[in-house]
Amino acid sequence: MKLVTAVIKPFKLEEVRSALTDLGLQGMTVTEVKGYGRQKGHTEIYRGAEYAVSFLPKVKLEVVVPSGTVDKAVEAIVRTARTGQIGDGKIFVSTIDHTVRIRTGETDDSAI
Amino acid sequence: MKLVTAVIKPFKLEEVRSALTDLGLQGMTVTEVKGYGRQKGHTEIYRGAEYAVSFLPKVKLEVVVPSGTVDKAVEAIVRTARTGQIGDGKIFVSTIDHTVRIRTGETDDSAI
Amino acid sequence: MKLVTAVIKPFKLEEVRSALTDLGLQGMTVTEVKGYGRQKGHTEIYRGAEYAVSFLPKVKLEVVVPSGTVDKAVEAIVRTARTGQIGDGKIFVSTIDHTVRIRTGETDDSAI
Amino acid sequence: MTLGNSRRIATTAMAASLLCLTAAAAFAQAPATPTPNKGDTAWMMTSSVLVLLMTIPGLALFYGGLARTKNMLSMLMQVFYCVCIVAIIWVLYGYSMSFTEGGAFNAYFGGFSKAFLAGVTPESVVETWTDGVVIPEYVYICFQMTFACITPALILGAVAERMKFSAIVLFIPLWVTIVYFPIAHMVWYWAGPAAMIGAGKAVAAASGDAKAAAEAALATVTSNAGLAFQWGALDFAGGTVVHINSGIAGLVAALMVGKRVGFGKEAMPPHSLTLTLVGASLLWVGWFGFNVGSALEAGATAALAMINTFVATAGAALAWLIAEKVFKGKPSLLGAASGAVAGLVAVTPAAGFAGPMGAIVLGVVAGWLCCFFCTAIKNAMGYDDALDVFGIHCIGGIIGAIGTGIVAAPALGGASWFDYTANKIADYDMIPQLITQVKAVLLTLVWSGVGTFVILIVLRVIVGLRPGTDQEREGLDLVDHGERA
Amino acid sequence: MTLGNSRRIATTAMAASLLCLTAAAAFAQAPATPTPNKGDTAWMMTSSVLVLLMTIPGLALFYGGLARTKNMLSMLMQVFYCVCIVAIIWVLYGYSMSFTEGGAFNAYFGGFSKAFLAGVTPESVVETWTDGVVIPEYVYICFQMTFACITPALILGAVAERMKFSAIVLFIPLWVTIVYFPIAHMVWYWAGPAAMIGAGKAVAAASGDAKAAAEAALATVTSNAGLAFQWGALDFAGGTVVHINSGIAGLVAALMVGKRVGFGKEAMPPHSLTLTLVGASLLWVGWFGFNVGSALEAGATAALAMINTFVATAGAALAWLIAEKVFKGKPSLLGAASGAVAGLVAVTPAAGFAGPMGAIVLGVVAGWLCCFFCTAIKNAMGYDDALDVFGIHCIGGIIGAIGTGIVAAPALGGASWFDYTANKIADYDMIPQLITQVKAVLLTLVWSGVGTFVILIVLRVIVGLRPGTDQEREGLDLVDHGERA
Amino acid sequence: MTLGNSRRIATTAMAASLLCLTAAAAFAQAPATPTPNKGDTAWMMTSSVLVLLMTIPGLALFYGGLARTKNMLSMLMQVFYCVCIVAIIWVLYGYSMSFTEGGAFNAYFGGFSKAFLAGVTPESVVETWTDGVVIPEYVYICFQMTFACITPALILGAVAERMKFSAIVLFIPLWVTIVYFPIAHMVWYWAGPAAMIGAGKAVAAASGDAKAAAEAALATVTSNAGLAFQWGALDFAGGTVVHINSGIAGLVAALMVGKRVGFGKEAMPPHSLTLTLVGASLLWVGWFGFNVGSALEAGATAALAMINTFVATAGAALAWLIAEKVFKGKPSLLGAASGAVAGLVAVTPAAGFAGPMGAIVLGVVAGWLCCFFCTAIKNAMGYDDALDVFGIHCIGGIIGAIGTGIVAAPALGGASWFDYTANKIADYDMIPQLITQVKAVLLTLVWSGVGTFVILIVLRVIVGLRPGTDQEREGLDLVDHGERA
Ligand SMILES: Nc1ncnc2c1ncn2[C@@H]1O[C@H](COP(=O)(O)OP(=O)(O)O)[C@@H](O)[C@H]1O
Ligand SMILES: Nc1ncnc2c1ncn2[C@@H]1O[C@H](COP(=O)(O)OP(=O)(O)O)[C@@H](O)[C@H]1O
Ligand SMILES: Nc1ncnc2c1ncn2[C@@H]1O[C@H](COP(=O)(O)OP(=O)(O)O)[C@@H](O)[C@H]1O
Repeated sequence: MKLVTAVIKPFKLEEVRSALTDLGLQGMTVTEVKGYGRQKGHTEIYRGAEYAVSFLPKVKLEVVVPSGTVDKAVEAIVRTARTGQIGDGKIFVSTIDHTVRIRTGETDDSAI
Repeated sequence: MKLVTAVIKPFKLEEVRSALTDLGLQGMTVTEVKGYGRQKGHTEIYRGAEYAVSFLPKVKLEVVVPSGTVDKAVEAIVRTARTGQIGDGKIFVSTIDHTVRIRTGETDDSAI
Repeated sequence: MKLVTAVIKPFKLEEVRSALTDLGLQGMTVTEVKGYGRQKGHTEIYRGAEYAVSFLPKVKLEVVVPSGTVDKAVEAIVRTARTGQIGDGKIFVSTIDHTVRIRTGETDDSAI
Repeated sequence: MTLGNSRRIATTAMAASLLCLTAAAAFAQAPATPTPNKGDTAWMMTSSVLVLLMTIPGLALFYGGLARTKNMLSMLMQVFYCVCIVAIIWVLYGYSMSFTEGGAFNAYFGGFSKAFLAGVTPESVVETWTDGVVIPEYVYICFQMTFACITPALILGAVAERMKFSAIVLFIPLWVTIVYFPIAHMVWYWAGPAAMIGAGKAVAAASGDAKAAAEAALATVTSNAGLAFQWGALDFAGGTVVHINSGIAGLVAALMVGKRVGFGKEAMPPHSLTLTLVGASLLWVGWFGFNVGSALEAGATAALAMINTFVATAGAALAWLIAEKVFKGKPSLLGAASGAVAGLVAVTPAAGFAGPMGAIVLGVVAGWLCCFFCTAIKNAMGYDDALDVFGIHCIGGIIGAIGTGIVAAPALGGASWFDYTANKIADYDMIPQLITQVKAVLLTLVWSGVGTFVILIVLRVIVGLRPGTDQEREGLDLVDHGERA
Repeated sequence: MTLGNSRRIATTAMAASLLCLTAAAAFAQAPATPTPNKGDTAWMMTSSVLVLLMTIPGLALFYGGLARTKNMLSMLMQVFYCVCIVAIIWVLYGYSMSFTEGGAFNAYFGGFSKAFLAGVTPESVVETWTDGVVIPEYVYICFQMTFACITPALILGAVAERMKFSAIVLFIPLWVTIVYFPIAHMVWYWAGPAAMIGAGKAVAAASGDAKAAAEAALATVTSNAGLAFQWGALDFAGGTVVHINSGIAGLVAALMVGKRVGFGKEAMPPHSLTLTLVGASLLWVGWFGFNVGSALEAGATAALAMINTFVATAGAALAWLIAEKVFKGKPSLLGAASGAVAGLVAVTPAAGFAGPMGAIVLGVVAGWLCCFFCTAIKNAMGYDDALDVFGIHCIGGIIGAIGTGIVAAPALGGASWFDYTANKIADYDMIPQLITQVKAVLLTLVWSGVGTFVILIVLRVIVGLRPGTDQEREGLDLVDHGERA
Repeated sequence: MTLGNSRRIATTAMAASLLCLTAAAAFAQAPATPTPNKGDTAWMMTSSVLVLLMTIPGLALFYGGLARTKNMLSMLMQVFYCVCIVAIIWVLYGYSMSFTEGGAFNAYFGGFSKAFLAGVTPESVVETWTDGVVIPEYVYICFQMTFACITPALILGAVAERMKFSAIVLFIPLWVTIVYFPIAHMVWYWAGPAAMIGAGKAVAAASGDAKAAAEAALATVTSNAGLAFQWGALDFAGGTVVHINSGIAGLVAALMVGKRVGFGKEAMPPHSLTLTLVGASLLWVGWFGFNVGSALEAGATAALAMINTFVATAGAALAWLIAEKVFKGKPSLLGAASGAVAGLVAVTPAAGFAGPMGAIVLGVVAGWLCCFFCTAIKNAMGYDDALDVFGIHCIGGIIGAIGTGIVAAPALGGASWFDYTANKIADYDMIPQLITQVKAVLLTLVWSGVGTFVILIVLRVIVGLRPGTDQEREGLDLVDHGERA
């Protein structure tokens, strides 16, 4: 199995989720994160104090998929999360050795 | 070393944590996440606007353990996090190449 | 490519970030997490109810780097995040199989 | 004397004052300049403070909580700015445009004789609804100022989350000048009780040739009033001037500014119903200044307005909850808050005319109809009145305006109105009164709708109304103000 | 005349009025219907608004902040609903049941002669504690309405986070009907100053056969009062009616509804002490309406109640902080807020009777004992009174009720009470007064405890009191209202 | 009679009262003890409540929102504690030290004759600014208590996020005793209108030998006042006593406590501008109690103070926004809130003296200068006055104090001051008045600066002022109070 981790723009989450569901992926986990990258942040001024805020709100989506589904999942994310503007985000794929569904104790592919 | 990642129901965190501590695991990192899966979400209505909220609050627990302890850790999590109802969550095991304790610079197993 | 995950003290984030930027690493993702470890938590009392809070606020920093840069990145983090006191945190290095930049579709090293 | 010329106000104020006047008659033969009763002054100052509380933080939180986090500060800012700019304009020329004689255009707006508050001193007093009862003019100016401040702020909910601040900065002063001051003048400006009663008595006392002269004098006095006031429209605390006015302006603005980016596709749940509830509560609390203060004195009419403001609101909140329970399955906090505001809006014009049971009925009807409007009808129509300014303030205001014509009837426990020219409580005639109410509603809808449209057309050309799509996505807090909530 | 039959009220009100009456005597020989002083009316309207502020958003935030996020909106909703439903019931029959003559059951509850506010007009007035001083009845109805609204809302803290909304929807109206209106009648209903003083004077003036008749007349007047009032219990602003009443009801409800899922095992820290502090501050602010308004006029007793409400509260907050510092090491914000509320509760019955130094002592004692109760004793007993309604309102209320018997003593700087039948300030006799105070406390504990128990038994059968375990885990916001905070 | 000896107060109060006195003359020949007008009492009670609202939750939220999350509760706690401890001290000896005759040191502070409020009863009254108008002493004590409570709380913003609670616990009582009570006495203590007018008339009436005696008597009366009052400084509602005083104390405290850990290196953005805006709004709302209540009656001067408090604030907020727009590109919510507070501070001493147009100008100037100070100058100097207590309260206070000397001029629409010894409105002489204003400012700066310095030196030795670095990093909420926001 593979873990597909995508860091995307928050307002794209719903679209990405439904694209993945369409692929038959029934589970995913989402975290609110802050991203630093090419996309520029902004400046905040509070009275005299000026702060350059370089971290931008992003959403991190983690989905564990059977190895065979990785490419379709990545493609679906790229397709739906893309706006073409700086800051669209990244996808990272890594390997999961083992998976367990807590409720049933099922493991690996059947646990996803 | 292995990274054991468990996505569980929030109110189970304390139980899981103490089970892991009992195994002698002295460190872990926890993130509030939102999960999508078989467990159904709910509908929220604000005046005329209806929203199907499919993401549910979950807790993601990450614990890096020596390879030999993985099974015990997984077993402890399954045992304590299980309620038997849909949405109990998943455990993912992956490989960590290298670990460093920032304070001391110790590495690998002694850094956990 | 490698994923370097560092769990550090929140107020060290800015320093670590600029050290990594100095290495030429132009992207990273940050999550607010809670950590459990050797560093002791505190006790909160609300009227009669006493709670031992064992989780402490930490920041998790994830940066994907070309394999050759891992050591420099780890070193930079250790150097800047260290206060020498318990709770400074950990660094975990793991392997990323594949990377995609959503905006351009570039992959692997050129996507970081 | 025709109906159109009569002057109307809650009768209880006068009834009480008549008692006093009788009692006082033995001591005071000569008509001296009246001095304010300190109890009245205390209450009117308290009322002014309450209406400010209702606006900031009340309305600001009510609206802000309903917005998304990224637009929270912009919502607060817009309301706060609105209060500040209107307060200044009010003393520069707004008060004068609203509450002085306007010469040739007196039916539509006032003049500039009190611009910069010229001639007003701490000792200046103004008449209330009761002959012989006065309050310090500065207090009256402050009280009316708070009404001018909150009305344009109400509109902001309709265009929440997407109208850029620079456009709002210009919109507010233009809108109060072109729409609010005239409508306030049309509905509230009149010659005052002393002139009316005096002229009425002169007619009654005169005979022969003198009769015609006296009647002419009376006609002059009665026609020295705003258009809707001349018609005899009943509006105790601003159902037309404040709510229908801002409600229709909100609809026009929502249509002209357009829908929010992502509207209908992305979820836009309120970011903090907690703050919305705090806002709704402060609106209720502050509305006692609004409605009860509109009695202009701490007397019997004030007492009536107070109880009505309690029970109509409670009734409307419960009605909305029941509707939600029946049609959606769950009574919601936002429903309770929305219902309460709908009830407050509806009881505003009726507060000093209805009896408590009539007020409850009025509240319940407003709760149901506004709920129906903000859910079913609005969804069907598809416009993006973000925080339901039209559905609550305009619809609720219309229900209140027309309902006032009904519940003011003594047969239904109402208090009727006081006919100053006859110096007695009027015999109540419901059908003509209802027609008058409808006319006043239409006048407000047209004037405000057209005025708002024209202003926004102009602003769209000059500065533009909206930020870029990306900026709107980022949120107005950062884009307009460089801050985060 | 025995102690049990005498009527008691803060003396200062009368003292002031006596001066006025003397001064007025030269002008007014015939007893005319008194008209309200507008300063009194202004203050009583302000007070009503303040008590509403104290409830929404005050109490709602105080309680809501102590709940967990997932139950925040349910807490706000329950309080808001409570205000709305009780306001309506109050004008339908609650006011009548509380404040009219009740025929055969007059000692326990009133009648229905003013149901639907029959016969009340904007000009109607009611007597205050001072002979000849009246306020508009509508204002009095509003003021008392706010008391009826907040009392059942206080109970909700005891069953927070686990009682389902449908059960609460029924509980509130039943509870005010069966418990609140009767207790309000028992403690506060009386014939009024004019009747009492008149009958007293008649007895003094009569001689021979007429004496017996006059005494019988006096007995009729003095027995035209609620049970506790007949006993001569001192309760200035509602220590028994509001606080002991809701406090014991809270305990009974907490026991019958049962503990929260996870109680004692899972951490349940307050989700926002910020909001709790805002709530506590607004409670303090609004409590001036509650306590000072209970003087029913803007006179000397009001001034006394105001200073007492300041210093007792401050003293109690500091006392709780000191206790925490000594026993737990750290003075906490929640401790300060809890102490302040405990002080406010304790000074409620004493506000118009104690001197400022007595009030400080009363506050300090309440701060310490309530702290001891909410920490040590409660933990030992193990019941789940979620937000300490019993520990603060019932215990604080009892301390206040009994403490009032002590600090009212002129020897301790207190103001004693006014004996209307003798038309003078009473000689203070502490022991009998303390016994009376205890009797009133017991009456309240028993009536409210039993009444609450019966209502909940019935509701448990009909609709059930709790959501399912999973629903409770998910949180009442989503389950009951379909919303998130 | 020299300028230094004259007594000054808003003229409008007197003008109104003169009318009344004339009217009353026919009825009342003998000078009886005046009784309070209930309208005045109602307003002063309302004002006291408003000033409490302004402090908790107003100031607490304004400050708390600007702090970081980890210090939120500590900020709230410090303000709440401050209110409680000062309220108690005020009735123990603070009121006496401030408002009684102080024997040999009468120019600097009062005596202890009213310690524990000895001799004060519910019927006690105090004179206002108008001869013959009195209010209940308990109400006056409460009103002044709220001023004593908020002043030290203002200082806390300067040392926010880094002064340990145990040090604050001691600092507050010491500071009010050594700094606040004396300054309040110096600025506000005087013999009262009756004595002044009486002595003045006696001089006018006397001739020959009697003249010298009468003049000596007058001198005694006029010198029975605090130092700044003797000088003839104009300070309507506490520009010196409250704002300059707390502002300079804040600066001294900020310097002595030192910078926050990480200051200048780490970002320290406000954790909730939403709450800050709520706080700012409540400050504005409550400030009407502060400024208008300082008229001590519900009369013409109160009306003037009310309108000035509206428009100066609005003007200052807009001015700050314009400055931000011009110099930083974006008008911010924090700017609007800061500007409003700056305007409120500046109009405080002028509220009853300026005309509305003068008040607007004063507000605009204060908005601009405080903005300039809190951004450019503060950054250049590098001290860590965390929440800009100095930049807003001291600078704004000085602008107000000196500006009052200008805008009070009748030529500029001001109301001049009332010369009690001559019993008429004074001819206004701007230059000497400005010199007096500057003297009063300097007196306050020196007394408060030195006093604060000495107290902190002592506390630094005894308990220390700061937590450890790690503790400061962890946040005061957990370290000092064991709680989380
Ligand atoms: N090397 C990296 N490691 C981890 N996260 C990264 C890395 N590079 C980028 N990201 C994440 O991706 C987001 C988008 O990257 P950015 O450089 O702004 O634009 P783009 O996606 O167009 O290249 C960042 O905000 C960050 O969260
Ligand atoms: N393939 C997946 N990848 C990542 N997270 C998953 C995946 N499947 C499930 N999850 C996480 O596990 C949680 C529980 O899954 P769900 O399907 O609801 O029930 P169950 O655990 O009983 O199978 C989800 O809310 C989600 O956070
Ligand atoms: N085995 C582990 N797996 C995951 N996270 C860990 C592990 N051990 C420690 N951590 C994280 O590192 C943080 C610091 O660890 P701690 O033991 O407190 O101090 P130190 O870093 O000095 O060893 C913890 O709060 C936790 O977030």
